[in-house]
Amino acid sequence: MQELINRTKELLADGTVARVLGWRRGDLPTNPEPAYFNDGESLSEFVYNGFCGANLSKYMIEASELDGRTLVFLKPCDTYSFNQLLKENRVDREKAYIIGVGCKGKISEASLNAIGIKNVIDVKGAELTDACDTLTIETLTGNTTCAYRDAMLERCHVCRGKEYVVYDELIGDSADTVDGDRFDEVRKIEAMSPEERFAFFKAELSKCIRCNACRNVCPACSCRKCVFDSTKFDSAQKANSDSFEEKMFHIIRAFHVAGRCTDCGECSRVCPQGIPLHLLNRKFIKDINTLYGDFCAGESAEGATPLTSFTFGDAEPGTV
Amino acid sequence: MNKSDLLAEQIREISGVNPKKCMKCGKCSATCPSFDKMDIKPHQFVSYVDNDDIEPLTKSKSLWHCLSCFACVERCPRGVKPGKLIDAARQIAERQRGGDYLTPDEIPELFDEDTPQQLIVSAFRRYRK
Amino acid sequence: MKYSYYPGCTLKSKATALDKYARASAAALGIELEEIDEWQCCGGVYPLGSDEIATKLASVRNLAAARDRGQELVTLCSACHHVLKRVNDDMRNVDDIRTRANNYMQLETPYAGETKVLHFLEVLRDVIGFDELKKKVVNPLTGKRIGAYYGCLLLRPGKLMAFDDPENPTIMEDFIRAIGAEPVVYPYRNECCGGYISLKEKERSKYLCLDITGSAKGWGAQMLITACPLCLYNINKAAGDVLPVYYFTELLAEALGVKEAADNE
Amino acid sequence: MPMNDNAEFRPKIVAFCCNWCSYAGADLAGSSRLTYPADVKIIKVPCSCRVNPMFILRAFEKGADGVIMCGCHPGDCHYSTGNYYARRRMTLLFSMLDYIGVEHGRTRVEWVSAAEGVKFSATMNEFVEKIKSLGKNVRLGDLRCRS
Amino acid sequence: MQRIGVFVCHCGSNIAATVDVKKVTETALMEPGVVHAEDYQYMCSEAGQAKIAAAIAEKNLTGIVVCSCSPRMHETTFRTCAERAGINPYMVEIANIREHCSWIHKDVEEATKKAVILMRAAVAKVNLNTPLKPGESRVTKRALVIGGGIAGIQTALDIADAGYEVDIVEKTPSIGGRMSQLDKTFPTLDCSACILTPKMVEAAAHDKINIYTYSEVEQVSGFVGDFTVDIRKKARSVDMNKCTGCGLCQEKCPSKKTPSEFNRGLNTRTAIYTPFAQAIPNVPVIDREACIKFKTGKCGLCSKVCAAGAIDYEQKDEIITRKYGAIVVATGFDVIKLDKYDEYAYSQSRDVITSLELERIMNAAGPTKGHLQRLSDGREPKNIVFVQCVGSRCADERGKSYCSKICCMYTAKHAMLIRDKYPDVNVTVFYIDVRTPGKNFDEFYRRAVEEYGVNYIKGQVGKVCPEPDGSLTVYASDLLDNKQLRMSADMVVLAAAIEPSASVRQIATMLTASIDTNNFLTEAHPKLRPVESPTAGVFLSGVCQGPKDIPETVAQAGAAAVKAIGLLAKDKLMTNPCTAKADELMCNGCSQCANVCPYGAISYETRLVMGPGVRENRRVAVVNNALCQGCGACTVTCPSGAMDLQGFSNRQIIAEVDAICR
Repeated sequence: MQELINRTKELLADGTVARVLGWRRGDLPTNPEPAYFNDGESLSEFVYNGFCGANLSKYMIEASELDGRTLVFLKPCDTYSFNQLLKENRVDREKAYIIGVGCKGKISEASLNAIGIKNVIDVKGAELTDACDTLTIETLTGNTTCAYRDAMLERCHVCRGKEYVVYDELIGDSADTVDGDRFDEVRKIEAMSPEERFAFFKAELSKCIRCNACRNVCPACSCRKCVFDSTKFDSAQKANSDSFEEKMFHIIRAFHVAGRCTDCGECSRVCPQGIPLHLLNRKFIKDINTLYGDFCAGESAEGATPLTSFTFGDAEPGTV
Repeated sequence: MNKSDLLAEQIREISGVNPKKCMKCGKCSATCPSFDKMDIKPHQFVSYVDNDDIEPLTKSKSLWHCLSCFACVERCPRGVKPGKLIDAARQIAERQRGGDYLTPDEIPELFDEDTPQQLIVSAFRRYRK
Repeated sequence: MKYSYYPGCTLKSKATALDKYARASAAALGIELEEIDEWQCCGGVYPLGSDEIATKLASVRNLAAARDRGQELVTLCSACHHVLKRVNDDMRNVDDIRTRANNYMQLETPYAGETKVLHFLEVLRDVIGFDELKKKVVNPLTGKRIGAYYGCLLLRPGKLMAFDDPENPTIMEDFIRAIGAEPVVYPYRNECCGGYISLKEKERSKYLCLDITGSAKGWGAQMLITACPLCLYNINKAAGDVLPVYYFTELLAEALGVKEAADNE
Repeated sequence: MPMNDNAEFRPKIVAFCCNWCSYAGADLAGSSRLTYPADVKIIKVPCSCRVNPMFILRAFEKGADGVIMCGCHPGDCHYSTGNYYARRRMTLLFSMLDYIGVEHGRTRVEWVSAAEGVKFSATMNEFVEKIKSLGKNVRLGDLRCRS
Repeated sequence: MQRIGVFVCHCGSNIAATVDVKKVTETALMEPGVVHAEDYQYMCSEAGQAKIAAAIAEKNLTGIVVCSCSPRMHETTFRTCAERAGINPYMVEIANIREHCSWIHKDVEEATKKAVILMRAAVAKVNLNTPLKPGESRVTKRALVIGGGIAGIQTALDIADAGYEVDIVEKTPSIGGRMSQLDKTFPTLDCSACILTPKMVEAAAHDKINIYTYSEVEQVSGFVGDFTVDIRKKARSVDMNKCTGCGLCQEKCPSKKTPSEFNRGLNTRTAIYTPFAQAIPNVPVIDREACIKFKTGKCGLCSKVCAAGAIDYEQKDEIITRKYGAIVVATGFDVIKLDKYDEYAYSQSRDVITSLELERIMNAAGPTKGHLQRLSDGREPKNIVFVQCVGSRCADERGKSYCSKICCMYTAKHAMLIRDKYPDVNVTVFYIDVRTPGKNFDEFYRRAVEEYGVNYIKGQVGKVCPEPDGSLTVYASDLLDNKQLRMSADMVVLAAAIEPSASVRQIATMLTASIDTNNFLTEAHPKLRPVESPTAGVFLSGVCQGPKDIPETVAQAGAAAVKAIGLLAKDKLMTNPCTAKADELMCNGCSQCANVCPYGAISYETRLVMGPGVRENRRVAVVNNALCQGCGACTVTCPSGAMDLQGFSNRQIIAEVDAICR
């Protein structure tokens, strides 16, 4: 972390960048939040640790409108989002100075909760200075430990790798964290009966409170005006509880980002209701890979997406 | 599916060849170095498989005369690879009992002092299971 | 420059000439050929069937050994080269074969086609360069008219072997030029000598070899060169009286002035 | 009025037809007097690529029991390529509906040329039968965020 | 709020027998926005239309719904009627209660119910309709033809004869194209030059045709009716106005070693050259790569011998910028390179040649003065083998997947001509299929076999081996006899596949005209619009669209000309108003829509966007109404819905959905 701060100070001092987009300590040790830093002093607030799961790419849309270059820290998976935004002309490459930061897998309080560690006060071992395999967690009910791996976000267990698809310089090493196949969950659902699938999604989607956290965090959901807020489809929010978007919001959202979603997993990470929203996106990714050939959004900043291209021999609807 | 269809399916699978792609130009047979020795010619192998007529192929002399020189594979304008079909038929023949074309006791008389190991090994690989 | 080296069975017995002259020449050119440990016979022919796994395992072991040494794998014999290159391609690109082969082998690190397989001629062309080779020749074979005999295995299937143009190759001709001799191009240089069929069908092989040597001689060749022990054997047996045939490494050693030393080793 | 449980289920079916092929195919079915149930109501769009997945979901939300989209055969699109895009979009959308447990068969795509009046009518007959066998669409109506 | 009138047609008994039209009319009055409803026996009749016009006037209607037959039948009728009565034609919608209702349903109650729903959907849509105005764009009365072969020449002549100015841009120093390289033409065997040269002369002399040879299209902007094109006129180094075409410069030029492009490299030409004797214009060019003066600064011989003082070493490339209403692409073809097919020994023996090379050999003005001879030793061949489908119908990347179409016929022609002139030469043709669908084509082929004794063998050639004695050994299959043949020949002629000229990719990109995987230009519709590109105002002539022989090329050239004339004849273009439109306040500028637009109608501009709380420069999508054909592909690609289709807007379609599902 100190290395990041030192380098950042240099870049601020020599005028290469006008500001820094990073993470700062939040109200709890487990929720650092994205933040701008405008000078060396403010960097005292800067953190980079295992809890910094937040993908900063989307903030670069607004940063691209500001004067001067913005230094942004991107983890390997975040660079795909940035690249995708680049492809869609939403960010300005010239306005970004990208430091690719090492990532050893990101952890979350929700993951701790899921393994039975609740009421977290503080966590030691998430600083990433050394290879830290064990977390020591201070809770209201005393100290406990767990393996770093067990506190990792789902997306890190199926991490796409350590490659940065776009960057200016790299600091820090990344670790292999993969121990699962990212389509396993999708396959599991596909194997269920239609009734089970329906029950599963009904149960999950019923939890939605339409807080729009998923939409706000999603780097692919960057429309100036969301279709669900617009009058163009008569689909804008109304008081009525069974209005169109209440039911179809998540399907349409997944469809709108199909072929553009980099599977960054932020939607599931931020959902306050814990809905596994990534399962919808991954279904599209899996279908696209199977039907139209492997495609990885954000891998390239050029070319058409699977939904803006075709082949003469594509599968027929309803046959798959 | 009857036996012949099954065998045809098996040949298509082992060889990875789609006989439907053949446009019957005969280029494979045009330069086959073993053409004269073959009772069923390379281009005919493709039609036989396409017609699910496999029995004659597994009994064909051609199996033991194909050199696997890939001339037909290289020159085929349709990517049909007749040589791979012949090899697949050979596999099927050899996997059946008594299908071997070479036995170890034949070797001494076929051998001379310069015979490279490679020859014996290759012949064994191609001529028996 | 260090390479893993796979000699293959015949080079340790009937084709020692192919092997020893290559080693001597390699040393003279500053290339270290390190024989991989406990290499196994590649099987001589590439098993074409998509369900053939067991017959490919020996090649996978050889390939994995080179991978574990972190080196590219150099071969000399056309047949070994053909088999190793194609099995390697299977391991890299055919999911089914890779999965099944790795399941059988239980290697410490599964093998997925990481090794690059090179023929010694490719090393001469792409690493050393024929122009450089020419500079190192001390004993040019001036005046010799040599026909390159490629046979089938080095060139085909062209897309997979990616060795040279399968219908109009130039690598051996360029090699012949580099050692100071004159290449003779003749149309049968990429036609088959009969291969393993000569074991039971000597007459057929003879017929083919006579076409090859007859054509080469007609175009003015005084000798043939080859990279394959089986081609050499078949041509020698069937048509040795028409044209002599040598391993390309023997002429290379001669041109580099290391042949005698190699013979005396 | 008391609900009559024995009344025959009459599904609501929306058919999106492209102007150049399928709408003309439906016209041909009409002029050839090839009947199909009145449950099918056609909406004309310029091309199958104009059909937004939101239209289909909207139809279900408003109580449709089945939605079918018809367009020119691949390769015959009036706009050259429109139906190729439509094909990908619908393939993915239908797969997603299936994934979330909506009955397979409530959605369908059929390529109908202007000459295929017979096909148009046969397709609609078939589709109505299918929807009748599936019964009323409850699931899409039920898949709401607040239970 | 709209004031909508609903008009229900009985269509005699066609509708009224099954649909209770009165009920539909009554129900209509309860729909939102509907202020008038009436039924009539034949709405499309003059009396019916008069009723509509009267209602518009009386009730001050703003929108019309006609419940009648299919819109494909009478939409235009009712729209025109509405326009005459003073409302925008796009405020009219049709509810199809005949083809989609009365004709297919028998039960009156059921049919009436459905008719009501269809009426409601139409009313719901009209409630959201907005007046649309077709755009207008002007038409520049001049056409550009790219390519000066027979296709381009014919197109230019036809357009010019109709009275419009035409410019031909030709890359090489002369017009004439491939046809000028041919000796005779099938199936009539008339001499190619004899029929082509008069056309070339006619084009050159035509007062409406302007020919730019040795020139290339550099840049294209604009759209149908109003293209702006930059043409690079390469420096000829010879003053076109002064040169008399005497040819002395070419006689004296000491640089004689450049392979002749016209003769397919079979002989050489000088550095200052005209490609062939009948070249138009008959003004040479200096090939600066080959010219000694340009390479070393010394020589200047041509300048010394030119009495007219036409040689100008200082000449520079010139860019001409011109406006055109229509562009015709006629870029033609080339034969494929055969370096990947060396089993046929093309690069190993001079006696293995392509059919186009044979044309030059057979041509009296060719390198052998028309004498059939081997290029290696000048001997007359005794045995000639023709190989068909070299690189055509290939599934691999060596060749082309398509049939080149012309080879079967020109091979029959070659075989016949050879047998005619040299009766003791044996001619063998190896074929896979002989394809002769054309007027007098099969008869022609049969003549080659029956009257001229050409030996046709079904089977492909596998390898050609040059022998030390100069002969060629041909290995081939005889499939009908199930034999492998080993045949000795003196000459082998390869029917190499044809492919679109290499330049076509660049031209297609400039024109935003689409090309297929084989680089052939795509037609707007494969059956119904075969000579138009999907890009409005761009037309296709000749082989650039697909393999063709001369009569087909000329026919298509004429068709392309007619299409171009049809466009040029208009003073203004009315554009379809149902085009896509981007809401710039919502547009993300993500370019996704442009990816799916088949017409290249969407571009991006950075412009000042103003709206509530917004005033900034943004990259936004802009639809060119002249190019957009209104398919709507972009609207679905757009996630925010910023892109919408006028006349079929998201809200309109959703209103219809809602009305049907109500």
